[in-house]
Amino acid sequence: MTAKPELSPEKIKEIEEYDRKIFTSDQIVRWCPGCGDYSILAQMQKTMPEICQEQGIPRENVAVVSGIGCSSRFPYYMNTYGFHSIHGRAPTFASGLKISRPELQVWVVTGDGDALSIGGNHLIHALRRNVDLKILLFNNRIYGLTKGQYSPTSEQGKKTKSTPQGSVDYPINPLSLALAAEATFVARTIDADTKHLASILKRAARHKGSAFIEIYQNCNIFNDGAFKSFADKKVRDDRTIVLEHGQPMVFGKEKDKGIRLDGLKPVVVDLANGADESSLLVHDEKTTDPTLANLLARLEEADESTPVPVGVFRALDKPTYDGLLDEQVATAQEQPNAGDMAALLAGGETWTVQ
Amino acid sequence: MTAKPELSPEKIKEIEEYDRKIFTSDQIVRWCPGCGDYSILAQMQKTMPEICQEQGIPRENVAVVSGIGCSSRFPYYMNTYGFHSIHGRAPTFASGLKISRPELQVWVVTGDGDALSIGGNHLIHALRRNVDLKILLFNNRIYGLTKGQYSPTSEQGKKTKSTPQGSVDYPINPLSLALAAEATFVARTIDADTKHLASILKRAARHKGSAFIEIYQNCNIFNDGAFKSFADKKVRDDRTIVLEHGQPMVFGKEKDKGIRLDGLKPVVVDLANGADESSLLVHDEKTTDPTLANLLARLEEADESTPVPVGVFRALDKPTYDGLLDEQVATAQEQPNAGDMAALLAGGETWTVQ
Amino acid sequence: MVVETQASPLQDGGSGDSDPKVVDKVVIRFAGDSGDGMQITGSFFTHNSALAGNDISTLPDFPAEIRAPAGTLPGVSGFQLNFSSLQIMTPGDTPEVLVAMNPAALKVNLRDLVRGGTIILNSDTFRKNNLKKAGYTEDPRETGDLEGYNVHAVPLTSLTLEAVKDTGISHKLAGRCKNMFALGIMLWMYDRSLEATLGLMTKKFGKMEEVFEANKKALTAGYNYADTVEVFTGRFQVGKAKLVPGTYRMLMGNQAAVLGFVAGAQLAKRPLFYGSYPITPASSILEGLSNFKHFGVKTFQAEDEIAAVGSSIGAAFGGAIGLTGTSGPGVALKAEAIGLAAMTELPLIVINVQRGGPSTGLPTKTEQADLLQAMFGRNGECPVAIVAPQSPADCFTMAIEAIRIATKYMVPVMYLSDGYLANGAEPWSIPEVEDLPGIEVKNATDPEGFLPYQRDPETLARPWAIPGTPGTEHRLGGLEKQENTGNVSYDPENHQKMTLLRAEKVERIAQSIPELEVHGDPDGGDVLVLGWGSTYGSITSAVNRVRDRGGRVSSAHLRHLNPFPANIEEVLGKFKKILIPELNMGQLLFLIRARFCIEAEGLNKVQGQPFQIGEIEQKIEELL
Amino acid sequence: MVVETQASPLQDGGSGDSDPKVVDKVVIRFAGDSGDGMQITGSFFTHNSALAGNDISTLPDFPAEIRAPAGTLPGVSGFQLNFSSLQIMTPGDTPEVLVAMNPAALKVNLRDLVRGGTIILNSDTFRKNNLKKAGYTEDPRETGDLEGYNVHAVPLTSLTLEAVKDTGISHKLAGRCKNMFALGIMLWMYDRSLEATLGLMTKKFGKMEEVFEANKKALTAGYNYADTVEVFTGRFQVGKAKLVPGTYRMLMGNQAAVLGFVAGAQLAKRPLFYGSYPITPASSILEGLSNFKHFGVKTFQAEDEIAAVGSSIGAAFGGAIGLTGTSGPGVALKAEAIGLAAMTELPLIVINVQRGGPSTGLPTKTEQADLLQAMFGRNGECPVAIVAPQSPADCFTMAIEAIRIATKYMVPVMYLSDGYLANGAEPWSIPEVEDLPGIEVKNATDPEGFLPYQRDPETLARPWAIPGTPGTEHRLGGLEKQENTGNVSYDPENHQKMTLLRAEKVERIAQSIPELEVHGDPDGGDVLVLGWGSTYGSITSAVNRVRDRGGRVSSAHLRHLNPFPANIEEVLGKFKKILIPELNMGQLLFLIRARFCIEAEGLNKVQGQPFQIGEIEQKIEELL
Ligand SMILES: Cc1ncc(C[n+]2csc(CCOP(=O)(O)OP(=O)(O)O)c2C)c(N)n1
Ligand SMILES: Cc1ncc(C[n+]2csc(CCOP(=O)(O)OP(=O)(O)O)c2C)c(N)n1
Ligand code: SF4
Ligand code: SF4
Ligand SMILES: [Mg+2]
Ligand SMILES: [Mg+2]
Repeated sequence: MTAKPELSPEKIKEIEEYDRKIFTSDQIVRWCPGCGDYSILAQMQKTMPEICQEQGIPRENVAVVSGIGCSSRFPYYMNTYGFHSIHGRAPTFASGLKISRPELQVWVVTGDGDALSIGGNHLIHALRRNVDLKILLFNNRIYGLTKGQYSPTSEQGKKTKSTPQGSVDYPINPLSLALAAEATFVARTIDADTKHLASILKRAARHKGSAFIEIYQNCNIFNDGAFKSFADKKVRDDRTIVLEHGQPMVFGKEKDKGIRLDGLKPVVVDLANGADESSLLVHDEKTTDPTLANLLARLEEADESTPVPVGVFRALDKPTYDGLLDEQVATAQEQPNAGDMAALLAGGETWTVQ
Repeated sequence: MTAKPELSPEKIKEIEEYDRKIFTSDQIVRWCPGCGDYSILAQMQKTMPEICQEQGIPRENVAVVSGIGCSSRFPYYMNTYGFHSIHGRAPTFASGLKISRPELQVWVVTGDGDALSIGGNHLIHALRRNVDLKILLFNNRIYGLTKGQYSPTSEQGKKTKSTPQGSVDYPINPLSLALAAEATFVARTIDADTKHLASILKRAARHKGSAFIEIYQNCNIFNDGAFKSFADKKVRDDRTIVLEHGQPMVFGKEKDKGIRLDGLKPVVVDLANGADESSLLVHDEKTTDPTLANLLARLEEADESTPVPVGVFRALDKPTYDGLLDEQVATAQEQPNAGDMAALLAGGETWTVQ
Repeated sequence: MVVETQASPLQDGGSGDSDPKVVDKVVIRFAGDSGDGMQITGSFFTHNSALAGNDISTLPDFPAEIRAPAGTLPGVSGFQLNFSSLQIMTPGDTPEVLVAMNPAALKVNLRDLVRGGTIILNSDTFRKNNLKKAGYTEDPRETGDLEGYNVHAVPLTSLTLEAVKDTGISHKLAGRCKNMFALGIMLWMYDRSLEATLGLMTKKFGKMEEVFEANKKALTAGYNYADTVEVFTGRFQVGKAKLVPGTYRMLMGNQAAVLGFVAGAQLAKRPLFYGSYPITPASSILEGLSNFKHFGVKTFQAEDEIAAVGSSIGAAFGGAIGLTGTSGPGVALKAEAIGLAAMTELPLIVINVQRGGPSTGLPTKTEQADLLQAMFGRNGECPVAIVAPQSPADCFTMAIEAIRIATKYMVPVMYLSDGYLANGAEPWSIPEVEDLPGIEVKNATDPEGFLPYQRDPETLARPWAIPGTPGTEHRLGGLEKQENTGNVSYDPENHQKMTLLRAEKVERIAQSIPELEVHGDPDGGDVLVLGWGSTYGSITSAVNRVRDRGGRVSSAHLRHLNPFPANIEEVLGKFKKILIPELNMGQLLFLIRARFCIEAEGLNKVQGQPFQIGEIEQKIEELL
Repeated sequence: MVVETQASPLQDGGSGDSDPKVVDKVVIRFAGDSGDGMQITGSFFTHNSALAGNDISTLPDFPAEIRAPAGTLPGVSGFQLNFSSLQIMTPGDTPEVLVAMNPAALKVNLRDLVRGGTIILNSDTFRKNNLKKAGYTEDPRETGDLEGYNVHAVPLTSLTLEAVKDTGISHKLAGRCKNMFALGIMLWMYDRSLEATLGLMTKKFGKMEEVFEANKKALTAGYNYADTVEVFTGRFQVGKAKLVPGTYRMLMGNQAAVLGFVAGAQLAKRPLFYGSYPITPASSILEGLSNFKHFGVKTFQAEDEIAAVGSSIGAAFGGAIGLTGTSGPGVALKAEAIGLAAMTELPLIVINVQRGGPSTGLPTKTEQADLLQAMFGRNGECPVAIVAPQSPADCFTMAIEAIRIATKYMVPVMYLSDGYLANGAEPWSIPEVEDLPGIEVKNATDPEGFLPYQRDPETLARPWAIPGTPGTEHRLGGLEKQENTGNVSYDPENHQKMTLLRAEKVERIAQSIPELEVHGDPDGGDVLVLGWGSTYGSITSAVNRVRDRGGRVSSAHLRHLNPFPANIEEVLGKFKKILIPELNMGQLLFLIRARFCIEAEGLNKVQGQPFQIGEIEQKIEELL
């Protein structure tokens, strides 16, 4: 197992002094004014110092890998090692990087087209392998960079440049997909909810294994207001529910609503009108059985009254691909002939000509 | 909407006379002796006449599209239109064919590597679009054609040529993935259980929309006995449960065991020892809420006593991609200028030079 | 442009009050922030020029970012327009007039302006903040940077706000009308009819009454301003070009391709299926075709380029014209599937709207560097046909030609457009439907003796038997096929034979394509400039200029790259020197040298921009 | 093969009892059903020949199906072995001896056998049922098909069952020993030591005692049978070849590549990362490398070829030797990512074990038809380095060379092997570790003035600064880079400059690769046979044969395809005619013609099989 290098006292001190500026590169940010990406970048630049301090990671051990899309310009703005790769393939570059360098902290930034259209397969394979990557999916339900075609998360019937009569395909639910792909950490947050966003970034950083975070991100040019109906400050408390491990599912501005199970069906109950808190569903992010997380991933589909969950849906401890492979390598390197070049060349059946 | 062409009385008579031979091509079958693929081929050739008769489909309107792999040689042996395409991409060819020719019945034959490794993304997108394809995934949990490397459905720790110390990645569950991809028809069956297999092929053929069928298929050369522990005739009744819509979940040679829910957790109860049949979970393949189907897709993981379900997990009626697009085209063709070439050329701003 | 002869300047225009000077040709560029409406301003002026009878060529220049921060250099959007009483073939090397809506627009575009050219700038935007965003430390109006130019600093914003203040429109919307104020000035300067543009404006904004009123007021105010203030000393007139009579429309390359493929499928009496995944600069073909469902066109926005080409091959298997389109990186992804189409011999057409490479490269810039990829970018011996339109409107013609070749020879066809053609526009003389070429397509329907790989003796095409046809059931696939039967075959001789047949089939296409024509001296001369694709306009213009001076230079332009026209070797043999200008490092040059072993010379430019006529002209002079 | 001089036949062998005839060289082929154990039989004989001091070259021939039904033609598996007292370089054009374990094996292989050759067939299998499966309507022993051959029909199965009946082994396993009975006959025929093979058998089956005993009995019985029955009239002896002294092992191409990449990474002192997706005939490299974790090698079986190359680029970004491997169709899929590696200038190595194309083609057959794909199969101007090993053991050498080039020049390298090299084997003189070339690799670690695209003045390589290094943080990507800073740049001149720099960097590799050597007459002559890759053995052998007859022919072999060795033009210029034999339709020929405008001639074969020496010999004679 590649041991984490010991940090020198100077390095520790250096890390202690990290601030937002340290993670801000000299490149001009080029998103449209008003784009939700700005908020995510700001939270990331603010949170990284804390993450580094908490985990003792020097900045140079952080890498950000992205695909192509508006969102994927992210690495240019982070003052770390970065890789703006090709469309849909970020998880592959990130996997190779992490597997060969387990001591790095590797983030992936991707969009709904990048991760779920062209890149869907790489995403699910990175997740099922539990490669220790932190994957941030900026879901704006549209192709931003190519100027506004519908994406796999766009609602059916969406009129866009490429679908003048409305799209006919059904959208995919990123969280359901991540859960089906055996993701060990699954979460959701919203660009504008900066505090919650920051907290989720920190949780993801702490997780050992693939962390999948869907971030609802407003594209004010091509899909403005896509999440307004629940993400708007005015309605957010009533239309979303913040998941908390071990806590009963309560939401609403007045904390007056709860979620109860009726068989397998979630229903909203009115706590103000006598419903019993003890009958409520209790969130459990640690259960290996994916049923609860699956159910929550589609909570808002149950009926008009069920809210959109945000927070950590699942957080499981499972050995990572990079860790397990590293162990195999370490074990192999204990063999007496490990690294013996002469033995390498002379292996197999040999004979000698005098 | 492209109307189904009326069949002539001669054609109807011809179809009435279809037999297995009609669907058997003149090519020599080249799988290894003992391979599970033979059984699937036999059932398909036997069942197709019934399917054609039931639905009034002439043989020439049937097409079989495959990728690459042992399983993907299937089209050569079916005496219909066939396409042995390239690795992992069968759903794309099939989608193009079906969308442009909605009157055809299009089958896709694929393997666990073909569909879930290189082709995972095309699979989930065909499913989410609900393109009217019947997708048969021959899952032998191994790469057959390339001689025995592990596949995305191989169990962790599997020692194969490419993983001499055992594989470190976690397998993917094909049914969970299909459900996450919004598949409208999801089923599972076993190569050796010929009757059940035939019944599922018929159900799939009747379904309008993407039908996804996982077939456990024994590769006796590279992964012999992969499903023995539950698929063997001797234990099958006790280790599997046959799902039937509207029926309580009962299984066992003596029909003496049942499945009940404990919160969200399925447990096996002993009907012989007093458990009540009315408390059992009742199968519902029509519920739009995927929770039950999701739970069943992993039933055997719940504990050692829970059986492996086979049968139809889900069967929903939802408009298909090909149908909806066809409607848009039909509507557009009602425009007065539909097909007017002169108008096509002269569209937009024009001016005249004398 | 369809020009009858090379006319000399016409003198029939001009009733303007300030005695406009007649000129042959003018190149103007509108430049401003992405939000400043430069594209619409340009297209309004274009339309006006068309109505005035000019020959026209236009080119927009979009920023790479969607909406870079307002006022910054990356946010600048431009539209260049060349209008003339003569035949023109390019949007012009260097603008003579620049309308700059802000300092960034000035900064980005100044270097292209001819020395002594005219600048109209919006002085309201020359504030500290904006100057800084544009990277100016000092006001360029005061530094001498603009010396030698004819500069008109006009407070466009405030004049516009003043002009529209009575319309009741919001302040924000009012400000947006300043492009129309600028347009008004330009209309006056080129002695143009206000009415024509007001007519177009009615169509465009008619339904939004307030907006229409405000824009109308701004336009008129601009016109009157120029007429009144007497600072615009020069007024010019560009006369009618001697265009072939007919009805015209402006056509951008991608739009022309859309029309061409729709028309071609109609001519072939086969449904058109377009599988594609959005990518710059090809997306507008997907968007365009999605509006042609009333012609039975089905568009499929696939999950990626591989699915896009796969779906098109599946549709071709099913009897449709299987069309897929993308740009360079997307073609790389389609390579494996194109090989399958070659092996299964299906009529697949692959559009590549080339852009700057390698890798993601310069997505919004033009280049011709995917020719060798089109030839060789697949595993194994895998020849396909290649065509390349030579001008925006030619994208129409070559689309029909691609369908003809694909269906006649049962072969994949690569269609190489580029970013310059895609967005450039020229007037197109709308053809009569009857004048379009017929495309005869047969499907095999007779089961008697049907063999899926039995070839037509003339074309070597295999029969196209489609699902739904009783008795011709067969199986296709990517494994080598036995001759005639199409069964899988590992036989050594068969493989060699099939490899030769696939190559020979592509070669035979030369039997049905037009011969290579020489523009200039068909009997030979000192220099032949050989080109392909979008460089046609620049090459022809350069050759014309040198010829006008008496140089013995000719040109020939390839629209068929594989196979070449049958007479190409003969043509090349007639000239002492061959010059091949390309927007790449010498790819056609490479093919020509390998094929004919002749020492042709290349003129190569990879700057994301088309050739300037002058660049080619100069190189020709060097060789003469 | 490492042979000191071209020795004449040695006469020092031969103490056999029936007076063996001494011959220079023998080609034998073992053929039978997939389950008949032909590969192991062949490798046992190979090892015995090695111990006997012969020069050796071997080639297995696997069926395309995993396990086609027993007894059928597609189920036939073969192993060809050429052993000699002279220097040999190919497994031989045509076998002189064929061991056919069933009628299908006879049918498939008979056409390759030399007229008058020897056939040993298992008469027990010549039953109605088996004959029918092999497509014989009559027994070929009775039709005259075998006339002119020296046929020995031996009831191998029954003799074997008889021989092992006392070992207590099951009937099924007993029958499987018949290959060893056949091997026993062959050992006797070539006067070979039983002991040597028994020794190897002990290692192989030692732990399974019963199996070992049975095989031993069968082998001995076969040997004794041949010694006794006196039907095998001829007995032959092939003497020791004059090999360079040293310790040898047999090396198959893919195995050699595995060792070479492991060794090369050790020499470069960098970890080796291999991302790959299984595909014939490249899978055994993935399988082989997965056994080298004790050298720190990490293998990653990716979900597809794109993920495979992506992971390797990611690893290269992280400081590893980023290696990925596949065959033709897989390279097509990797094209886009290779472009990214070229743009980001990372040391990526792509192995292409070429197979028959296009499309899925002939997966188990060999071809050299991906050279132009390697050169041009990407969008944009995207040069990469290309190397190609020339023999199975050379796969080792060129692996190290690929690592050297990739790391020294920070450039992607394509490594073109093929199915013939992959599975063919030859003796390899095991080098001393100290004799391997050193590879010096630097990583940038000094933040002072660090710029990610500032180039080494000699190699033009940019610095390789890897994550984890404080102060050299930077961002890579596929958009065009600004010179030195590596920032995204849309500047026209910068794009041209960077395009030229990327090309120039690849050209400079020529400064550090060996010159092209001429085998034959370095000063020139009538014909130069120019080859590349796996045709080396056939070409050199053919040239030697013609030279032995006095023909003024020479050969030169390219292991570097891009760039070419610096002196190539000079070499070519010395010869009157250039002949380029290739297992494709003329791809190197194309490059040579385009590059040097010379009228070279091609000899082209696309049959899924290597050249026979005779084919090249004949063509040379035609040209002389
Ligand atoms: C191979 C390839 N195909 C297509 C594209 C064009 N392309 C760039 S980004 C993009 C989609 C962007 O959508 P998303 O991932 O949702 O990111 P966003 O811009 O919305 O943040 C597409 C289709 C490309 N760059 N490369
Ligand atoms: C692009 C490409 N990559 C790899 C291969 C090699 N290949 C052929 S089939 C296969 C996997 C077969 O596994 P599966 O899909 O499970 O089918 P099975 O043989 O088990 O039926 C692979 C890796 C290929 N033909 N094409
Ligand atoms: S197009 Fe949308 S997603 Fe892209 S930068 Fe602009 S607002 Fe953001
Ligand atoms: S390798 Fe396995 S899956 Fe393939 S044909 Fe043989 S038994 Fe069947
Ligand atoms: Mg998006
Ligand atoms: Mg499989």
